[in-house]
Amino acid sequence: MLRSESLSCFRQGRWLFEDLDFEVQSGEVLQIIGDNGVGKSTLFRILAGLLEDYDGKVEIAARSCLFLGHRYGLNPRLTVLENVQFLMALQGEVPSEDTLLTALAKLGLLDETQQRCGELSEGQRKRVALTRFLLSNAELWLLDEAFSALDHHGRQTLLTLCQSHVDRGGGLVFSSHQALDPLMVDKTLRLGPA
Amino acid sequence: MGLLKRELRLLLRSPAEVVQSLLFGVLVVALFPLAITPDPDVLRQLSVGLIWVVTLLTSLLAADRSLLSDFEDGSLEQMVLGVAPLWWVCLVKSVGHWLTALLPLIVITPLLGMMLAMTSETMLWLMASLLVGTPVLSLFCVLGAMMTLGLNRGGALLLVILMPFLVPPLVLGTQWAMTLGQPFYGYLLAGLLCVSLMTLPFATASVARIAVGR
Amino acid sequence: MWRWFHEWGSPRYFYARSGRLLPYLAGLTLLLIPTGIVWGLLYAPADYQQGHSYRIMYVHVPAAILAQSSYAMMAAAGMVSLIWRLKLADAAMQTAAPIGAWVTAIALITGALWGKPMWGTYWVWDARLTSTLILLFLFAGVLALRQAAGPSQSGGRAAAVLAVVGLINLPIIKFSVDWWFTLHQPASFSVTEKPAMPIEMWAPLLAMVIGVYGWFFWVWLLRLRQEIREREVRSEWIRQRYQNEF
Amino acid sequence: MSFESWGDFVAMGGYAAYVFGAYGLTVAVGVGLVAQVWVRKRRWEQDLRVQLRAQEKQP
Repeated sequence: MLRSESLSCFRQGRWLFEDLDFEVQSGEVLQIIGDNGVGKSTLFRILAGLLEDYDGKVEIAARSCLFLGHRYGLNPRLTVLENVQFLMALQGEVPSEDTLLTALAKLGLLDETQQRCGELSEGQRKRVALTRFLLSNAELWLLDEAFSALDHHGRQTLLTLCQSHVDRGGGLVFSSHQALDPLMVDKTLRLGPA
Repeated sequence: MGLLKRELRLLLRSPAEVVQSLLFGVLVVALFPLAITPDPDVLRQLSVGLIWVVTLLTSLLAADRSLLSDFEDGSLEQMVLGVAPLWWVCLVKSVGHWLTALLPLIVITPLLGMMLAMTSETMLWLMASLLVGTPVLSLFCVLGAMMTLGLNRGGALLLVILMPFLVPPLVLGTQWAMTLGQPFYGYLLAGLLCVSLMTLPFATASVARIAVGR
Repeated sequence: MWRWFHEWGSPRYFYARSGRLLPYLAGLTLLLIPTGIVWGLLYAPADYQQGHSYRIMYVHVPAAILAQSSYAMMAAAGMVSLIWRLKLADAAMQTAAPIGAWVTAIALITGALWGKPMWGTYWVWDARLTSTLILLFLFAGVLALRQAAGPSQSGGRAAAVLAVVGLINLPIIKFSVDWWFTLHQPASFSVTEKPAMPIEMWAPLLAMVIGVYGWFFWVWLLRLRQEIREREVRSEWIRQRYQNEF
Repeated sequence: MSFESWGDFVAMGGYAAYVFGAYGLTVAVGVGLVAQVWVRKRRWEQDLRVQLRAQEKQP
């Protein structure tokens, strides 16, 4: 589903990482851990196809791929519902309002649907951004720091979400500062000095 | 289509931006009689050029407004990753820029013309030239804004980059209005618009991929 | 053909081969330009109308011609770097931009210095002067964007797009400015209609034109090779080259 | 030689400042750009030499 070959990235006068080889197959979870500034986000942006300055190869054999980065893609002047609708439309999917509301309810956002995203807290916005993961049937998920800024309940929801995605045969790559819930992780990639 | 709807919705949600470009236009035009002379004959002679220059400046001023917000909140990333062709995204961004920054100014051109003692015939041709010429400005402004997105001192850079490209629409537009619609200039301006419409969204799209990598 | 292209596209091969061209270019430049200058300043006959002031032509005209073609060459390099993503083409574009900007500036300044005795003013909004000024702005834009985008290759691609769009726009600018000028000015001002020059006058001009092209390619190659050295400093071949020297 | 004397040449028919100004500037830029690359190369080579020396010292 996702494969990298001797992936290296040189930025700001130093090698962020060199010769990474990894593979994610259908139904597998890859965890990427490392301290701040070791290039986790850069790696994610390369995998998502947003960064082109790298050496080596990245092959993606998934039908579609969803990416959540540090910037969630929510316009502060649009409401929660409008933002989610727009993000789904960008993926070429148009879910009915009913489906949308059910998804938002699952993430505990039912009271905020008509609020502007600029008025929400960080954690709430993250949950809004995660709504499209619940709605879409993309095969590969790329979650950069998805678990931070979420409360306990949000984390649990996301974990079950990920679990069911993997059970359906999807691939998942996520990152965090420290090792997190080793239960569902198949592979771990440690970035930075060991 | 969703993109266009979103752009229009954002436009309606932010009347302040429209008001800002209107205010800028009116205030700058009001400064010219004070700076040069209140003599209506002189003002009439200068009027077409002045209004065109003011329009051009307004266009530059608003160039990176909507793109910058999309860049900062990450929408641009999602647009690049999305299924909609990127040139379409860029075209919609140009349309949005034109609607917020330039169309309102074109609508109040009669007011600006009155301030500069214009004759009604010149005013009609001026509005026509603005209608045909300003979309070119928008297309180039979005291209320039995309190029400087996420760079330091983007504003000054934008000015240097865009200036040469804004000369042809300015020259052709003012000439068309001042010769009271000599078809030669009209055809050229329309031709310029067609060529820009067909090429610039693609150029902008190729730069957008680079911009999100910053 | 493809193999040839591929070989020359690799910085290492290019670096090794291009070094052999340098003495020829330097020789051409150092032979033709001094000849042209001495010839033009000392031996070419004075113009019957402009007297000796026309001698500025021998630096102005070559600079003006080179300014245009150096933009075309820069944009061509940009196009190659966009299409084939050659690092070498990006380096070529980046190094051509400052040289071209300087040449354009010289064309403008010498033009102004020629204009003062001829027209009595340093600057007129003549179609040629205006379009050359816009050319300078184009160069400035490419330079500024390339600098601001940092050393990465993708930064170079934004500047390459700008250069290519500018190339398409150049004839449009020239055309629109020409028409704008004819509307504003009576044609009596024009310098476009030159009386036929005798051979003693145009021979030094020819020497200068060929000489400045030689100079341009010389400086371009020098800069490009330095750029390659700096970019490839991490690679083995460049270190080995220097390890033996030091 | 299209001048009667060196004095004539220096006077350049009254246009000396313009003509010599234009030539001087052109030559200055022409030489300056070459010199600039040369200086840049020398500096870079010195940096590299120090770097390579330092590498050799490392065990």
